[in-house]
Amino acid sequence: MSLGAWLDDRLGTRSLAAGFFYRRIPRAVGWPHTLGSATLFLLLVQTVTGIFLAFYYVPSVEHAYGSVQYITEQVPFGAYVRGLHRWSASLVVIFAVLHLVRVFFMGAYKYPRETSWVVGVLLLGIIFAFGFTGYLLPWDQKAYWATVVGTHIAEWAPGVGDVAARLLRGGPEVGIRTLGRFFAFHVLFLPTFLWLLVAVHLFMVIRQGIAPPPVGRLAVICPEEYRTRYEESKAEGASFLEHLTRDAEVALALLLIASWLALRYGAPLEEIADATTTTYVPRPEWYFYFLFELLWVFPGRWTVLPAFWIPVLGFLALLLLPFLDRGPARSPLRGPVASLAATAVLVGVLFLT
Amino acid sequence: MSLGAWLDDRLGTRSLAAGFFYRRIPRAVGWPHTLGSATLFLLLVQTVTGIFLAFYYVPSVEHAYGSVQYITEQVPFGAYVRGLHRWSASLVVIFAVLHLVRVFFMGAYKYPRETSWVVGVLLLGIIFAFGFTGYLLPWDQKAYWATVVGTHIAEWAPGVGDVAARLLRGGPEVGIRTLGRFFAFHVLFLPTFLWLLVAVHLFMVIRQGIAPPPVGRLAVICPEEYRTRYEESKAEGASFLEHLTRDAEVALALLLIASWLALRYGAPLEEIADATTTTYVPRPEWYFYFLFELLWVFPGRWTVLPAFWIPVLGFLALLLLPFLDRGPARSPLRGPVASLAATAVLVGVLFLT
Amino acid sequence: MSSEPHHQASLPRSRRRFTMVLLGAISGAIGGILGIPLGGFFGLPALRSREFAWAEAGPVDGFKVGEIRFVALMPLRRPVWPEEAPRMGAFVSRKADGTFEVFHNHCTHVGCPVNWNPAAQRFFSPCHGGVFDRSGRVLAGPPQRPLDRHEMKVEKGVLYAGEIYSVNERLERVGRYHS
Amino acid sequence: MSSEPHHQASLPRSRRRFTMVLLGAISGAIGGILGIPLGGFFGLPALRSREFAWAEAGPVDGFKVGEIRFVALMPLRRPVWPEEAPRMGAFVSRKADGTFEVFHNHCTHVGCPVNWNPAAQRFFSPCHGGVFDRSGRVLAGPPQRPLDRHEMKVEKGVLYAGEIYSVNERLERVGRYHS
Repeated sequence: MSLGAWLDDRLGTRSLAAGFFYRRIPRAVGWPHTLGSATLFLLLVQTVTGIFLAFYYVPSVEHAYGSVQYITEQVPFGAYVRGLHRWSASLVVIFAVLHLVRVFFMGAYKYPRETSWVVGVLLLGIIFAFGFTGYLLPWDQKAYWATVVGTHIAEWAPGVGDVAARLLRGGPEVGIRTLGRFFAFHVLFLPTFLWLLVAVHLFMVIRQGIAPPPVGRLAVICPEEYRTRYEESKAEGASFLEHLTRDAEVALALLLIASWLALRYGAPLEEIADATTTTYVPRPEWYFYFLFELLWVFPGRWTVLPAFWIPVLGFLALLLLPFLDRGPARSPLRGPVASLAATAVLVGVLFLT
Repeated sequence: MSLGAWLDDRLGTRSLAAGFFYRRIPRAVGWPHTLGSATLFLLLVQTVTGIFLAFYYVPSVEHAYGSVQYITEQVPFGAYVRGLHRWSASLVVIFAVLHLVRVFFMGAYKYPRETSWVVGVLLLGIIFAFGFTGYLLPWDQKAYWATVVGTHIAEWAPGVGDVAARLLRGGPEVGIRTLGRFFAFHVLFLPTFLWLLVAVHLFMVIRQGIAPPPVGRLAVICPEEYRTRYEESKAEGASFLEHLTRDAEVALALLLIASWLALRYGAPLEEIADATTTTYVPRPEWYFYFLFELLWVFPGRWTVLPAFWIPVLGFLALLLLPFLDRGPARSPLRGPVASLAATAVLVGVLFLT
Repeated sequence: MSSEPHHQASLPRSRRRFTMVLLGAISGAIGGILGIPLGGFFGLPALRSREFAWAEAGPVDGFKVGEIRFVALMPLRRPVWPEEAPRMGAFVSRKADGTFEVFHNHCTHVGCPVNWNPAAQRFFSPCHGGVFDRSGRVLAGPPQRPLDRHEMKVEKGVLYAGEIYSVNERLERVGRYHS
Repeated sequence: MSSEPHHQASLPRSRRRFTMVLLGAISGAIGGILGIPLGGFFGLPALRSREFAWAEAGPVDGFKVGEIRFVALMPLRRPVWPEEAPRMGAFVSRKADGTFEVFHNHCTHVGCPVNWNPAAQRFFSPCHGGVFDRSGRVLAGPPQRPLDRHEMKVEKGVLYAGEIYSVNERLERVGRYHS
């Protein structure tokens, strides 16, 4: 009796595997549908490289910078592992956003996938929180001042600003406790929620099947007939296993790209954090840069808009999009209002970046 | 439309929940069957308290002891959180072993649950690894010397001993890199594998149903008729939801006991690690004590037995038990050889402890 | 649940409700026993106000009247873990009447490190164009309140800087602590 | 798969095999690209032999002939991160002919800290009854080789201890490093 048959007799694994790997997927599912799995793969790379970096990193004001130097300069493959973690982090942001844009323009956030969208937007929030907590850890100038600015911006939150900033910093100033809690957030708290929500997200995707592109009879949402139409679309579609090879090819390509970036450009490390500088110009990581630039657009007392209301309300609007946009049209050309607004936001963000 | 119905329409959650909560379980499932969920609950407590402790703990030779002191003496509720982590750790070991003993004596490791047993024994190994890596972290005398002894014992492994000891220590001596990697193992590596294996273990338990006690027609394994007999037993059984209240009551009781122990006895912290002591007598945590005492039983060149062969072969025998004991009798009284051997080992271990 | 009537039958409705309430109560108790201490553990050390350690800014005679100079504040005792923090910088202004003002070097807009330009007699923030005069008042740009200040004292001819506080437009102390 | 013929039909057998091989190859490539550097990252620093820093044991005149004394070794330069390690202890034996032997203080059985008893003229290990004579030879108990020793040198009247090495029963140096 083969191992497969032995397992199947006990756990019914074959029908599980067949239902997963050999199920048909809707027609017209193609390369754009690899963005989600690409993000998942990059998150795995981040988790693995992050766990290994923790073997040598020390989250204390006295040793953080030195331990990052030690990793980069003395540990074999250290520069590569750190570079991979850094470049793959940027790729995660890019691919998560591209995935979101793809889902948006294919109308895949509409019935019955509203919950997947909500969980996905929460995951995007967690990814940004990873970025914010992660770049304090090397305790270089960029790290220190970006965190001074980032937690200072939290002070603009109406009413609770001071308390929020203090809770973030672990005290009145950016110091040892800030490093300790950003570290714990980055390596324990956020990963726990990330993988829990990824599990929920994947459960939903597998349970509901891959969203069909908004073509043919599926271009318009019709809850009553949705299931019939979806099954029709699947009957014409390919096997999931074939799609999986696309996912795998994209994953390998991303790993090669990230490796090349890591080996070619490494991960930057500025001078050690110095609170007494008079010349340093703080500049956040590129994916926060558009918010930083918005501070130019709304000066003076309006700072509270880019510092609090725009990010918070923007995030809420994104989170609740499936409930704000209840139109039946899935194709972007048929529901022009949301699409135009989204395009405007995207162009604006890219411009500021 | 209620939220439940809304979700059900999209994800079929009601049938999932009903299949989980309202399924019938075999008759005679009772309090002994709460040991597994009790272990799970304690592992959750460990994970949650551990994540919070990481907000203030610093894994460096210079700060580890001071940060533990700071947690214990200055952080509000710090002594309680640390005490809970310490006492719940001991309870995890106790309940994991009791769960294993229960499963053993009820013959629940036999067909079709061999895989659950194997995964369970791996989990027990991970729990011991948590203990071994965890008590270095406070960097007190007990921590330091227990790790000197523990990694010295690894040197007894035939052929690979030196390399194994060096990989464990991160170098020739117990020092900063030992602390770094024990920390990374304890808070990142082991938790990752722990929760992955817990997920697999739970998947198997839910997929196969709770093992029926070895009574009536289920006292003897008969693969051909197993499913029929199991369904019969379930037809007479109670609802899983009722069993879940037992699990919840046990969880609450355990939390109260662990809290009482934490508040009453706290977590010990000896003097800071001192490699130049001439009077300190190393003594491992109680759950490794029987191995330490075995070193008395096998002196001289036989040290390699308790240092390597007994733990390694013992663990392998435990892991492969379902394939070593292939008898059809599930009741301990009908398969006396394995039972007697197990009882002898248990008594021996308790005696040495 | 209509799809699984078989399961539902395993427990009468009244008993089911009681069980649900019991499970909810126990979960709540566990959540409270763990959640309250852990919330305090995480939050209280951050919110607790602590005495600010005085730091040496330099001998009084080292500051010329009318000059504004940047100094790295030297803490009186080496800040040991867990209070270790990076050294802080401050601008010491000796006014025409010989008295001192000590300014915190974080811009009140979003915290960028300001610099003093003696030629322009202005503080500039490099990020979003905040400009302050020699008393720390906002002259231009987005900042909404004057530069924060350190408490100070002079002992045996040495100037010491203490806790940081905010001031309003009339340069009166405002209660809240800012960093 | 017999239970799901519908799914199987979605892909012909030959194509399925090719797909499986392709997926396996890509997974292997990814595993290798990540696994090899990460293995080296984890393992190599631990296996790399490094120069042992010499440490001061004390002035030669401080050791009486025939006496065995415990000293805390003082590293010549403060060991900085990442080489920081707890101070080490060692037993210095000045033999009848005035020469020195420096013993590592970890028992060769499982590493417990040995102690020298001058009355009995023996080293005792507190854990499992290991007993060594004044040359480090095993007299009783489970240890299988004599006490490990430090390399040593005398410079300007000061005794320094260096790398630790093991010796066999004839007190000849054995290549392997032990701690």
